[in-house]
Order: sequence, then structure tokens, then C-alpha cells
Amino acid sequence: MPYDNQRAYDRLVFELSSPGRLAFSLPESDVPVEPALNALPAKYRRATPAALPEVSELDVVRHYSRLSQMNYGVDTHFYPLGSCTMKYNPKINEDAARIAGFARLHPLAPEAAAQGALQLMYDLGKMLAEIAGMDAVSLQPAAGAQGELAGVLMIRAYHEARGEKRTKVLIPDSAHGTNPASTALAGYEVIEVKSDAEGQVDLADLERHLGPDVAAFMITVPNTLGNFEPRVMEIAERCHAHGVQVYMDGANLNAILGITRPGDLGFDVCHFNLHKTFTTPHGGGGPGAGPVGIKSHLEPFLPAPVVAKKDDGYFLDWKRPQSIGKLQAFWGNFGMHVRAYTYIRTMGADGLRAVSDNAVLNANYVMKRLEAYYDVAAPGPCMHECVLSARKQKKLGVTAMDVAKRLLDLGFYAPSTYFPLIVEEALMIEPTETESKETLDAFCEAMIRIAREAETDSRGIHEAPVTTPVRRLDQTKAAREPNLRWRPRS
Amino acid sequence: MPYDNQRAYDRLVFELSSPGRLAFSLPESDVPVEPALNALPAKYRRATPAALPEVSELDVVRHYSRLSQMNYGVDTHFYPLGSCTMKYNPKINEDAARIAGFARLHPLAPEAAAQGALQLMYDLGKMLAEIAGMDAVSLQPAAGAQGELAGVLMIRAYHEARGEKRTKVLIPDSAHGTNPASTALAGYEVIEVKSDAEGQVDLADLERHLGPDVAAFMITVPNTLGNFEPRVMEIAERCHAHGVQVYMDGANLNAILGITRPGDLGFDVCHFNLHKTFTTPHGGGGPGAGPVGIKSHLEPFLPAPVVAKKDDGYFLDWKRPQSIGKLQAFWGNFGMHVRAYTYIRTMGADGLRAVSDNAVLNANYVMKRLEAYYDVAAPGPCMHECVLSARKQKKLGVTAMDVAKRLLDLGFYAPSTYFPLIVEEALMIEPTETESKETLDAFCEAMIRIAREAETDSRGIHEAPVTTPVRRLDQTKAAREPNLRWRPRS
Amino acid sequence: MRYLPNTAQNQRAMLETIGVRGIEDLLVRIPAKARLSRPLALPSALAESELVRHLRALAARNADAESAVCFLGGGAYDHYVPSPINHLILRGEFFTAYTPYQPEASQGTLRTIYEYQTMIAELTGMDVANASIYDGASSLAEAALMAHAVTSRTEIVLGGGVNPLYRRVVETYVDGAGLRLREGPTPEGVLDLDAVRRVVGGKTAALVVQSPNFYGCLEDVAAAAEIAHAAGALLVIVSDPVNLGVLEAPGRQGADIVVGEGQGLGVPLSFGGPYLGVFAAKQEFVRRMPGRLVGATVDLDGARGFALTLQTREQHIRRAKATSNICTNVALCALMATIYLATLGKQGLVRVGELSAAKAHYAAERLAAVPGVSLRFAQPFFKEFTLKLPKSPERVVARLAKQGILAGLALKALDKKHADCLLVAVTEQRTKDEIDVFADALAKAVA
Amino acid sequence: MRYLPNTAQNQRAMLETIGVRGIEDLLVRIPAKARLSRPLALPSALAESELVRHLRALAARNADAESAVCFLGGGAYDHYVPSPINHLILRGEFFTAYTPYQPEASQGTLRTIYEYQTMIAELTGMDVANASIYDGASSLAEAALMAHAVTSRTEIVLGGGVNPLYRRVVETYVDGAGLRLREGPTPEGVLDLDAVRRVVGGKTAALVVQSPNFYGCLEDVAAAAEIAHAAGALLVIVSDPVNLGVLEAPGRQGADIVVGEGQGLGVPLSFGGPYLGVFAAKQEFVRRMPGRLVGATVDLDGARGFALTLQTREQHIRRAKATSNICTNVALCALMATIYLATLGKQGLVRVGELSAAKAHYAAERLAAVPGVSLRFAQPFFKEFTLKLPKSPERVVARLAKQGILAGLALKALDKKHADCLLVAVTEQRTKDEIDVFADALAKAVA
Ligand SMILES: Cc1ncc(COP(=O)(O)O)c(C=O)c1O
Ligand SMILES: Cc1ncc(COP(=O)(O)O)c(C=O)c1O
Repeated sequence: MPYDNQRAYDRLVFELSSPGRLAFSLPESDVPVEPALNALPAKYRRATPAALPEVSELDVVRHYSRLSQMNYGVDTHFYPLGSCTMKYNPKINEDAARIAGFARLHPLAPEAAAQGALQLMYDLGKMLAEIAGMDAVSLQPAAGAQGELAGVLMIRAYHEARGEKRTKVLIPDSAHGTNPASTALAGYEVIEVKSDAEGQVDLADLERHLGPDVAAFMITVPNTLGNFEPRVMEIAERCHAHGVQVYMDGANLNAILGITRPGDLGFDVCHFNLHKTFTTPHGGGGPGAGPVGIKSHLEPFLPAPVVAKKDDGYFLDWKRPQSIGKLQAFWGNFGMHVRAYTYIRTMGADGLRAVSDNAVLNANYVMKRLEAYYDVAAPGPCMHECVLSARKQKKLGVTAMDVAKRLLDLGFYAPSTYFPLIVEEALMIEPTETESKETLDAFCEAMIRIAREAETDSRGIHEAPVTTPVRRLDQTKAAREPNLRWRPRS
Repeated sequence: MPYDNQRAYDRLVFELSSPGRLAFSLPESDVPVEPALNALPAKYRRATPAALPEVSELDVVRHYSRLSQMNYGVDTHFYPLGSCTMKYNPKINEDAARIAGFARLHPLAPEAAAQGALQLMYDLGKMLAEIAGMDAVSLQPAAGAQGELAGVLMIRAYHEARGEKRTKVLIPDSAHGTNPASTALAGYEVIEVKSDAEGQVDLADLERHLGPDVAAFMITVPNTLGNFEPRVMEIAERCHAHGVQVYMDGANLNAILGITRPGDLGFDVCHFNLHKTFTTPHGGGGPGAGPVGIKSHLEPFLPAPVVAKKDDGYFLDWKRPQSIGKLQAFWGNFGMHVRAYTYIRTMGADGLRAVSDNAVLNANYVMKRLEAYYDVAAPGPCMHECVLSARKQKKLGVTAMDVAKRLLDLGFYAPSTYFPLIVEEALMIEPTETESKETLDAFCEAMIRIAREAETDSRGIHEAPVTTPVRRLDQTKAAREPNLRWRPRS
Repeated sequence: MRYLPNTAQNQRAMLETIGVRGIEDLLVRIPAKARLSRPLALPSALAESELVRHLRALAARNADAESAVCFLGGGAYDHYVPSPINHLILRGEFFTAYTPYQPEASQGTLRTIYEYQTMIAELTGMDVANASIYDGASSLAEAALMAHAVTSRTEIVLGGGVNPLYRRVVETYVDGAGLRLREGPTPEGVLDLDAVRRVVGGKTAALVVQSPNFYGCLEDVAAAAEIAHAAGALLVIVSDPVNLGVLEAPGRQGADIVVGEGQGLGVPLSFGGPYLGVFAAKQEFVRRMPGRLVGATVDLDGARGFALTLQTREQHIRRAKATSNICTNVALCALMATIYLATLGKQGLVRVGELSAAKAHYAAERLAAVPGVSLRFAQPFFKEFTLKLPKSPERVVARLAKQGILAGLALKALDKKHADCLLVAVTEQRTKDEIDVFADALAKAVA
Repeated sequence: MRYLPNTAQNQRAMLETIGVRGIEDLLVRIPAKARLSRPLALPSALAESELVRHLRALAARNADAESAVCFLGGGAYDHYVPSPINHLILRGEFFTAYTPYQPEASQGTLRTIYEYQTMIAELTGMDVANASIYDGASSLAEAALMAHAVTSRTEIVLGGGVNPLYRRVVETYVDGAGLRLREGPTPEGVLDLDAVRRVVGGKTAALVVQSPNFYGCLEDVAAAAEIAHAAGALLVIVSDPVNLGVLEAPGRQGADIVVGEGQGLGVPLSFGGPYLGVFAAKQEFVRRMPGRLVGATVDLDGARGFALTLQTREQHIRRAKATSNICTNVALCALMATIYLATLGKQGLVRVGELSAAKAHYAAERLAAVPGVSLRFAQPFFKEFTLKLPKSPERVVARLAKQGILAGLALKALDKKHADCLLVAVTEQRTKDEIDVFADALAKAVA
């Protein structure tokens, strides 16, 4: 309920519960139930029933419909969240993923009974490989971070197979948090490489760290300041000269589709975020899918099984003795593969190229329109996103967070804030190609308005947001006195 | 966007348009196009293209998502709109109607290729006949009003077939507007019969009008005050004694499922509102479906074709020489039949009975809780709805409309207002059986609060609503200077 | 019961508040002898999963346009429905709202109807469109009644190319008003204008012309307008709005009222309904129009807002004297059409029309080349045409249905004069391959 | 392009504002020699209608649980998904939102996660649950790493009944930390507790027990808890939450961490993903937990509100020292589970469990009565069991698949020791008829 007194709707589903109320419908049993229950030893049976809610189907529908209305989504709002590529998620993708032959296919169905699904995965892998200029792709990783883990583990397996023991991975200080986290998880020591004032790799610092103990260098291209690192090929060469593998975090692939390819830039590994570049929805935090592409020298190490093809059809190739192993119980987030496949088949080569052209155009347009009002973190042209800094505003007492909150009142979701860490009061804006000039203009006007308000009347900004279902939250209390589950008021 | 500055979203799709922008995707032609276009004489071809909007798919999705958020619906709000039976519309109904074998079935498919659909219609007709105690049902009428037209035309055909020329139809003054409108459309003079203080038929007035020129008496049961007319069987008998057919407006059938049946009460004709009693959604005004049930003496006159059954399957029986004819081009609102069928098969006999029991219970509960604050139009017990009057409040300057508007701010849709016409400042409340006691309590508290505000601070009420996307509208201007289509600001 | 929230405990508490012992006490006014003393004789309740199986089994007995290749038309067409439509209309705020009687809480519905009215007016070339009528046929019936109300004349001349199913609905609707229906002679697939001129006269309230007509042929609407207007009658045009990207707007050819079936605009085939009755007219007739109208106005603060307007035409106000008895209309289908037209837009609708015409002309050529088969009428057509077959069309249809081809409509049942004919419709959805397969199958079936 | 709104005119205007001549001017930093000089070699773009046909054709080559009768389990189950779930998750406000970093504009997501955490904690009998991990297997891997972090010990003892697919994922994940995996002996379908006691010791960070285990057998969790705790190790239980309506909560049997695959809670089978990794633990470990957590707090006005909390555990703050690398999780699947659990509720989940158990026991009886076929283990089971077949299970599976029956999982590929076994799962969806048909078909196949 958008307009009525939403603040009055402060209910959790448990608070709608009434003993004996039902929202389900299950058939009568056509076989005896008692013998089965009697066959369960008493000690294995639940002693007290789980205190799940007891509500009606209308309660369920109304409750979650109303909760949904407390969110902003791409379907309702411009969502310029940098690094997240909040582009339009085509509705046809959803229809595709819901075809029963996909949605209700069991992962352990015999291969002969899953040829359509295996073919789709096989073809998607090939298409992604072509897009990234890689030799092979595994669709198994569940998200970007798991793609990173898989990639780094493959690098490790590669070095180990060659009898090399390398212990460090170099990562720029501008990197996304998953880069160091995944690398550490893979058993490496993470070494931070400095960025220069423009957010580019400090080559001298890189050179200083390169050596026989370094397994890999991991970098996001375009970088997290939205800029293309012009010396990226040189960097790759220098790394290779030291036997160091180069990993590209492909979260920003939306900037370069059909323009350049990680493989052609010299990268050995690259992951994809299907939930960014390839329009699978973000769903409030996931699921996504993080396929990982590699050059042929890493192929033996791919996660098993690999979807492969032989004369009489597609199959899961488990005979991968050097494989890093499995990342998920099954074959990957197939539902997301269907969506990404649908998207790529919708767009074709020209369409994907146009995606990046427009993503870059939109970001540069926003940067240009705002540069007089906010500091620009790194000089343009940017790629698909731009990073501003509210450092000027901060002097007036208005932080990046304040700007973000005020935007919520003006009808926009907020840019990413305080990322990348190397930019003070960062506001990272990624418009995406699916937004129109009119929307960008409206957003820029809101940003400009806030910049003016910061100069004239920052009090209003500090009150913001006032039109959302709750106002600013006490995060300290949330962390100090963690209240992580509902309990009945007794 | 529920919470941001919604009032700022005052756009029509035309205002999002930009020349050349596309939201569609159509294949290239695999056959030559020019010859076909050349075969169209120039004078038949459109000279200037239709000025439809030019937007992207995201524009479409975001625009209509946001517009939707400007509505209250049953899925988001309690919707106590009397006479409309705004009950929960089960989601499974929607899934059923979307199965390709139903949703994409062409109405002119050969009967042999539509057996599933014909069977569903046949069975639904039988089930409705059983529910209403009628001998046969036509599913063809598109809505209640068309059901009325069909029913009255059958009555006319019946009289005419017997060589009787009757020219009048009697209708209580409490009737829904479609009753007189449909009757007039069928070529009858409408005679209003008075209601007594309790909203029941003034028997003396009825008796006065009964005679050989009267074709039918049409009455809503329970009546539009939500009460069951205890003398309804007597009325039917008296009518029949004069050769007058009795028609029951079945819009309020939700009150009596499995409790009593129009056929058993003596009615000759009765229509159903599948979009009320049988959970097909209202869709912002339609579509619905208004099947009409009749006793066997009216069977020859049923709209053609009739869905019938013979040994080798179901078929459309067109050989109905005395039929009143067709009401729609095809066979009725089949999509709604699927939903109603799904609902009836979900509920079964006991379920439907429980529907009415709870609908009646809920209405009486609300009436009881509010009777100290608002005048009750007719003494209880009521059936599935109750009619209150804001006449007390009116004396304080607060009308039924004011109460309705204030409810919008308090998180509820409004009751029906000013209907039935015989009740001053009517507030007609139909809670339906799908609402819980908790919801009714919250609604009653809101109503009580308004009654109190009327006494203490009616100014706020007159300002209401203030939380909706627009405030009270200038209806006079709308009618005086009709602006019925958008035009570009030039 | 998952749709009934009241628990036994709730019921007890409520009964106590009401002050009765049981629900039975609330039913006392119902005459005992009419009380049902047994449960309704209905099939037993099914759990959701069982019901879904049952429904799928029923649906599987139908040859729909997904499982078969559909060349059926005759008033309903297999045009492509872009994916967003279904997603958007399923939003509960649209889906489960009532007629927007409380405009402040219904701006979503009201704005979409206003958009719909604008689009339909624009497409048809008329001044105003209403918020919808049940379907094309009942729209035409309402138009006939409106012409009668406007002109006070008592005859309606229906062109012979008007869909016979529509004609039957008009017959039903005008019976009460006592109007007389006459036929506009249509000997060779289109109106014989000279003959029509002789039928239309001082008693004629309206001349009704469908174009493209039931046989698929294009009618000369401008000429018909001249005839109607010369006699002081209104011209009512029956038009399929999905064609109006390519075909001239009837309003530009002299129509006074335009009606039609809007199903092609994104509404599922659904075995015949719910569909979308389009109704548009000249400004001067607005107060005689049937159905709902939404108008723009302003709110207390001067902000733009929308509301139902000119309601004094309607049954809930004017009762027996209303312009129509319609109450529930087909708002959600109108919403589908609105989203369809927003999606297809200025260019897309043209393209749908061009593709449909192209495929239809290709199909006509291929099918008429089958030995023994010919085009029945030598008239320009658009996406539908009539074939003359050398063998029983019913049998051909039955045979092809077994091969997964819905070959078209055998005319005999609806139009005895053309018992040897098959009406074939081809939309942008059909591929060259499908048409070729159809042609080959037809050749075998008539050989 | 329907997803790209910028028209040529828009582009020109924007380029002008930016002050460049063309988009190429914005790409100047990209090294020329790495520029792709040809279009990507991808299949050509398909229109929506063509694409839908293509996808349907692909899907038709799969035998899914709608077109075939599914007795497959092994970590993914064909439980019924009530209709409202799909309708609600498709609401764009849920579907197209990001991780709720701006809580004021994300209360919908935050509140549903908080509900989810509560439900999972309640079901598992644990204190806290996180907002989800990718799937059951990676949840288990995270649990192993967490046990290592908590105990500073380096061995994980995995019961032999842990799903072998999960074991492989654990192997991958613990490789970096250098943990050693040891096996808890499971000779006859369940843990040999005495043998386990000998394996678990001072280096053991965690004992991992799955119950019901991969073979369908129930394990003695309480006894396992004793063994683990006696050795100062944590007990990690792998549990399918959909069973916990009927089966005892692992938390009440001594589990320290409970993980599992939540797919059965309303998430589609979808050929293996996306699924739902459930992760719950005791309160004392909350600051060591991987993944996101939502907490209740208050806003500026004192109103209840929800926000991500304890974020210093996470990669975006703690980076290389984070408790896990997880960022994107499976929030929407958690929402499906939340709506599923709200819908099934207290009684429904029990009923799903009872029905599944009943059908499984009936099936076990029927199938084991087939000559030559027997139950492999004489252990209590729940909804899944292992059959020993007299003929190659692979061949039986292949043969039955042709008859529309997905007979189960031939164990050979995953578990060589049981190469003659078939793992059969039966959910509440299966009917007696289907089971009988399966038994008859099996009898023929092994005859
Ligand atoms: C630059 C970058 N790298 C990696 C990731 C991690 O991807 P995921 O969230 O899919 O694990 C993200 C996600 O936000 C990102 O922006
Ligand atoms: C009592 C009554 N009769 C008839 C009708 C007309 O039904 P419909 O709107 O389906 O034409 C209604 C609808 O509101 C009604 O409430």
C-alpha cells in the first residue's frame, strides 16, 4: 500500500498468526500413514512442533505484496548502484526459466533425458567463451565470488601441477572485497597493490611485488573507478614474465562487450556475473551465477563435471583427474543459465556491442552533467560507471551517505557509497544502458538539487529520508544488541 | 514507488515517448513483404501513422508497475466494497487459466480439438445448476448485466411462445442499476416496487402491480441491504399465480451457498457473478462472467449454442430454434470459466457452505461492532453484508463520502457509498469470508475512530485523503469539461 | 481451508460479540422449507496438486495455438503477446481492484484507462473511446442501439460482410428496442454499393460495415460513408484495431462510430473470451455513449488526477434510462491492450500489420496454387482470405487437425452460401515453413 | 533494441554534452591491439517469438517432473510448490532489488530475510540462521571452515552418509585452509558409532553427520553429538529442512551448526540450481558465521526497522579476513522458502513430512517385493531409501526413463561401493498409482 499510512503496516508474518489457520492444501493420503510414522523411532521424531506461522493464503499474499512495496527495484526505480549493473531484467527471461522442461528438471535425471538442458549449458559456455575471448568456461560457480574461488584454485592447481609453490596473490587496493576474500579462501596470502591518483595500478608498486612467490595478479577491468586501465596488456605481460597468472574480475564486463575481450587483453582467467552483465535478476541479493572462463592451459583444472559433447549428444564429463573439484552439489545455477542464454540469444553480437556503447555513453553523460557539482574521482572518459566524491559536500557537513538518503526521497535508489575504498566519500554511479536520457536527466537534476541543498539547507538532507517506510536506522544498536530472529512477546 | 515522492510521478505513457524508441521485437519476414503491401489499394492504407507511444521495454515495465502502485487491491488492502464481493482471488486460478491448452485455444477450433474446454464448460454449467437449484445454465453472458439481459429475454420469449403479451417488469426500488437497465434494454417497461423500512418488498405495493401485463418480478436475494427477505417464497408464489416469472439477481449468492438455492426458493431464473461468488478477479472493472440459470420451462430459449454432450464427446448445440440468440461472438468468457471451475473444484460442497457461513458471520460481526457508532439501515441479522448509514455523522457535517475518503488514509479501501439508493448516506460493507477477525477488528477500529473524529475534529476528515497519490478530485470539472484523451501539449 | 481464515476460536469469539449461539442463528430468516437439507452434490474437493493435474489433463485434450499451427481467424487471431503484458497485469494492485469508484485509491486503473481511451481514439481516428465493452460483437450491438438513440430511426443495415456471429448478437440486443435489421447486399465478397444505396434510406439509423470483412476482403469505407450520410444515417465501422497500424483509420474515412474486437491487442485467445470490445465515436455523441469514461481533472491541490466521468449516462445513476446496461466491463483486457500498444508502439503495430499481410498473401498464393483450390473472391484482402475447396471443408479441417494444423474455419456452419469455403487467417506468428507444410497437407487432403 | 532506450537523437545530444564526437572517443583508453576488429561470433539475434519457440523445443528434450514421474532425490526433491510463491517472488520490487544496502528503501527484502532467519532457526532448533548460502553443499563447506576457525583444529570427520556430491564441494573449499578430511565409517547405511569415536579426536574441528543421510537412513544425531563434544569438536548436521516438520530439530539433539539444502522449501528443481543453502548455528558462534545477517533495530523516530548487521564479518568490510567470500547469495530462494513456510505453516510442514514418509514406506514395500529387489539397508528411513537390484541400475533407469518414469539414482557413478544400488526418493507428490506403475515396470525391467 503505497500511499496509505504504510508506517502503520509494521507486521511480521508471525504477528498475523492464529492457531489453526491454514494456507495450504495437501491431498488426503492414498496410502496408509501410520505404519510409516510408526517405523520412525520415537527419538528421531520432532518432540515439539516448529512454531511456524499459521495464516491464510490471503494473509500470505497480502503480507508479501505489502512488504514488496517497501522496496525499490529496477522495475520501479532508477537504481544507479555502481558495480552492480542494475539493468532491466527482461520478462521473457523469466518465462523461459519457468518452462516446465527447465524449471522442473531434476539435476540427476539421466543424461539422455536432459539433452535440452545440457545443450543449453554447452552452448552458453561457448558463447561466453567467445564473448570473453577465453578457451573454455565452467558454468558451475554460483556467483562472482565463487567464480573467483574457482579461478584462483585453478591457478593454484596449475602452479602445483608444474611443481611450483607460490604463496601470494597481488590485488589492487581498489578491488572489490570478494577478491581478497576469495583469494584468502583459496589459501593464498593477499598482497595489496597501490593505486595511483587516477585509480590505476601503481606499476612501480606492482613490479616491486612481482616474483617467483606470486601466483597471480587479480584486477577488475574496467577498474572499480569505472576507468579502463590503459596499460593492462603491459601489466599482463609483466606478470607473465614472472610466471604470474592474471585474473580479470569480470563484474564490469558490461563496459566492453564486443569492444575488447579479457582473453585478448592477456588474461588467463576471468569470471562473469550473469546477474550483472547478462540480465539475470538480483532478487534482493541473489541468486546469481558466476561462470569462470580460462585459457587452455588451465583447462585440466576446470571444476568437474564439464558439460561436453560427443556424437550421440551432450554429457557431463566427470573424468577430470586434475579438476579442482566441485563448487556446488550440482552443475551450477541452471535457472540463471537459462536466463542468460535467453538474453544473449535476444541480443546477438550487435546487440551486445550496443549494450556496452550505451552503458559507456550513459555513464559519461552523467559524469559530465555532475562534474561541476561533485568532485570526480578520476578524470574521464569513464567506462560504464563513474565515481564521484562528496568530499566538497562533506566540508559542508553532507556526507556521501546523506546524499544517498536524500536521493531516496527524490525517487531514486542510491549510488554505491564508500566503494571503492580508495575514494573518499565515494558515490559510484552506474546508470546502465537500459536507462534513457530522460531518466538520467531527472537523476542528474536530483543530484544537482542535493548539491545546492548542501550549500543552502543541509538540515533537510540530514532528516532524509522521510518518505520511506522507515527513517534512518540505528545501525549501532543493530550490531551491539543483535536481534536476529523474532520471538513472541511473552 | 510506494514511499518516495509519488506525487512527482505524474506521467502518462505518451509523456515518456521519444521518437524511434522501441519496446518490441518482431522477426524479420521470411516471405516477401512488398507484394502484399502493394496489393493493398492506396486508399485503404493508413495515411499518417497512429501516434502511439515510442518507449523501451523498461519504460513499459516501470511505468505500469508504478501506476499499479497507485491502486488499492484485495491483494494489498481490505476492500469492504458492498455488493461487489471483493474476496481473495486464488493464485491457482490464474495458473489454471494460463495453461496453454486453455489460454491459447482458438474459439473456432474444431470441436474434436477442444474436448477439454467443452468438458470444463459442460461440467461447470452442471455444478452451477446444482448450486442454484436450477435445471440448466448458460455460461455465455459476459457479466451480471448481460446475464440479466439474457434472463429477461428468455422470460420474454417464454411469454411470447405462449402467445402472451406482457409489457412490464417489476423491480424493487432497492435494486442495483443494472436490473432496470437490462430490463429496459429487453424492451420492457420498468415498474418500481417500494421497499419497506427494513428494505424488504412492500407486499401491498407488489400486489398492486401484479397482473396480466407483468412479465416478471426481479429481486436480489439477499437484498441489497444485506438481508434475507423472509417472504421470498410467498412472493414467488404470488407472482406465479399471476403468470409472472420471478428472476433472482444472484450477485449476492455468496451469502447462501449450500444453505438455500434460488431454484428451491421458487425462482425461474437466476444469474451468477463468477467475479463475485466464484473468485474470478475484478481486474479494475472486469472482465467477469454472468452465467444464467433457468428452470426447465425456459430451456428452449437458452442462448445458442448450448454446450452439450453426446456419446462421442462434447459439442456446441446450435440447433436451438427458440433460442434468444447470442450475447457474445463466441461461447462466453471461458477464461473466467476456468477460474470458477478451479475454485469450485478446490472448495467442494463443504467448502462452499463454509464460505457462506463465514461471509455471514463476518458481516454480522462488523455490523455488531459498529452499531453503536453508525445507524444500521435495517435490523439484523444480516447476511453477507450490512448497510450502515452515516446519517448521524451527516448532522455533524461528515457524509458517507467523507467517511470513505478518511478510510483510504487509514489503510482500507472504502465501503460502497450511496447504494442502495433507499438508504440515506449509505455505507455498504461486505467483508467477505476470506478476511480474518483481526482484519475486521482493525477495520472496525478505523470506522470507530472516524465516528469519534466526526464528533471532535471533522476538519481532518474533510481534508482526507492525504496519503493517496492525489487528493479529492474535482468531479464537476471532469464532467463539465470532459477531457477524455491525452493530447500532446503543443 | 486455505481461503477461510476464521478458526473455530475466532468464530466463537465473533458469535459471542454478536450475541448468538451459532451461525444458524444468523440464518433464521431463510424459510425452513427452502433450506437445503443435504450437501450440494458437487465433485469432492481436490488438493491444489491434484487439481493442477486434473486441469492439465483437460487442457491436453485441446489443440491450442502452441501445440498446433493455427490458421484460424473469423474474429479471433493468434497474434504474438509480448511477455511483459502478463507480468504487469498480474500485479495484484491491478488485478484485484474493483471499478475505480474511489479515484484517490485507483489512480493506477484510471490512468491506464485514460491511456487506453487515447490510444483507441488515435488508432480508430475517432474523438473519444470508452473504457471497453464485453467484446466486438456486443460493442457492435451497443453501437446499433446508440445509432437508434441518436437518430430515432428504427432500421440498421448490416453489410453482408459483417461477421455472422456478430449479426446474431446484434439481433439479440436490438430485439427489445424493436429495431429491424436489413442486409447490405454483398454478392462478391464486398458490398454492392449500388444495391446498398437502395437499402439505406430515411428509416436507416446506421449502416454497418466491417472492413476487412468476415471473408477477409477490404470494403470501401469512404464510399459507404457517403451512402450513409446522404441518407442521414450514421456509419458504424467494425474494425480490428490490430490492423490499424497499416490500414486507414475508419475515422478518417467518415465513420461515426467505430467498434471492433480488440483481442488481437495482446489478449489471449482463451477459447473465445474474455475479449475486448472496442468502442469509439465522434465527440458529438459522447453523452450517448455506452460504458465507462475516464476523464482528466485536478485535485484539491491542483494536481492532475483522473476520475470516472459523465456517469449520468450509466446504469448506476440513470437506471432504466441508461445508455446501456453495462456495469462490469473488461478493464483488464483493456489494460492488456494498453500495454500491448505501448510495447508495439508507433512502429511495432505497423510491423505486425505488414508481417501479417505478407504472410497472408504468401499463404494465399501457396494455397490457391493447390490443384482444385482457389481464392473465392477477387478482392483485396489483408490477413485473412476465403478459399474455395474441391472437397468438404469440414473434412479437410478435421483431417488437418490430426496433423497438428488448424487449417481455418469451414464456413458452412455459419454461412450456408459458402459451404464449399474455408476461411484462412495468417498472423505475423506463422512462418514460411508452417505455411508450406500447410499447403502440402492441403494438397494431399484435397487430392 | 527493446532494451536500449537511447535513440540516435538521444545519443547525439548526449555526445554533444559530453563534448566528444562519438562513442569511440570514449573508448580511447582501450589498447588498439586488443580491440575486437570483428563482431562477436554469436548466433544471430532472435525475435521474442522465435526465441520462445527455440526454448520450448530445447525444454521438450528434457524429461522433467511434470512430463515424467519423478522418484529422483539425492539432494533435490520434487515437493509441491504452492502457487502463490511464484506470483509473489515475481513482484518486481522483490525481484529486481539488490542486496538491501539502503535499508530505508529495502524494508521489504529485509523483513522477509528476518522472517526467514527466524523460521530456519526455529526449524533447525538453532539460535541464529543467516540469510542464505549458495546451496546445501557450499553451506556445509562453509560450516567446515567455520568449525576450523572456531576450534583452530585442522581435521573434519565426514560421516560416510554425507552426500558424496557435498563431500566433493567440501574438499574444494577446505583445500586452501589445508584441512584434512577423514571419513566416519558407515558400513551398513549408518555411522558405526564406535568406529567414529576412534576417528574423532583432538584434531577434529567438526564431526559432520547427514540425517537422513545420502542413503536415506536416519542417523543417531544425539549419539554423534556426544562423540563430537566429548572430543571438543563441533557437531555439524546436514539436514533437509523440509523434513523437520516431522523429524527432530538437530539443535535439540546437540548440533552446533546445522546446514542443509533448502530446495525442498518451494524452490524449483531447475536442473540443480539456484538452490538454497541453509546455515544455522548457536548464538555463541554468530560473529564467526559466514553470510549476511539481518537484525531488528529502530529508526530515528523509534519505529521498528530492519537492517543488515554484523557486517564486519563480511568481505566488503573485512576483505581477506572475512568469515567467508560470499557476497551475492540466494536471497530470492530464501524468499521462496519464507513464503513456502508461511504457507505450509505449523501444520502443513508436518503434513508434507508425513505424506512423504507414508508414500516412501509404501513404495519401499512395493518395490522391495519385486523379485530380486531388496532394501539395501535395514535402517529406519524417511522419504528416501536404497534398493539393491539384480540387474544394472543404470540400465533399469534408462529403460524406465523411456516409459516416463525417473526411477531414481543409480549409485554407481557417485558411490562405487554401491554399484548395484538404486536410490529412490518419494515425496508427497507421488500417488499410489504412480508407485504401483513404477513397481510393475521395475518388475519387468529386472525380470
Ligand atoms: C567488482 C566486483 N567483483 C566481484 C563481485 C562479487 O560478485 P558476487 O556478488 O556475484 O559474488 C562484485 C559484486 O558486487 C563486484 O562488484
Ligand atoms: C446486485 C448486483 N446486481 C447486478 C450487478 C451487475 O453485475 P455486473 O457488474 O457483472 O454486470 C451487480 C454488480 O455490481 C450487483 O452488485
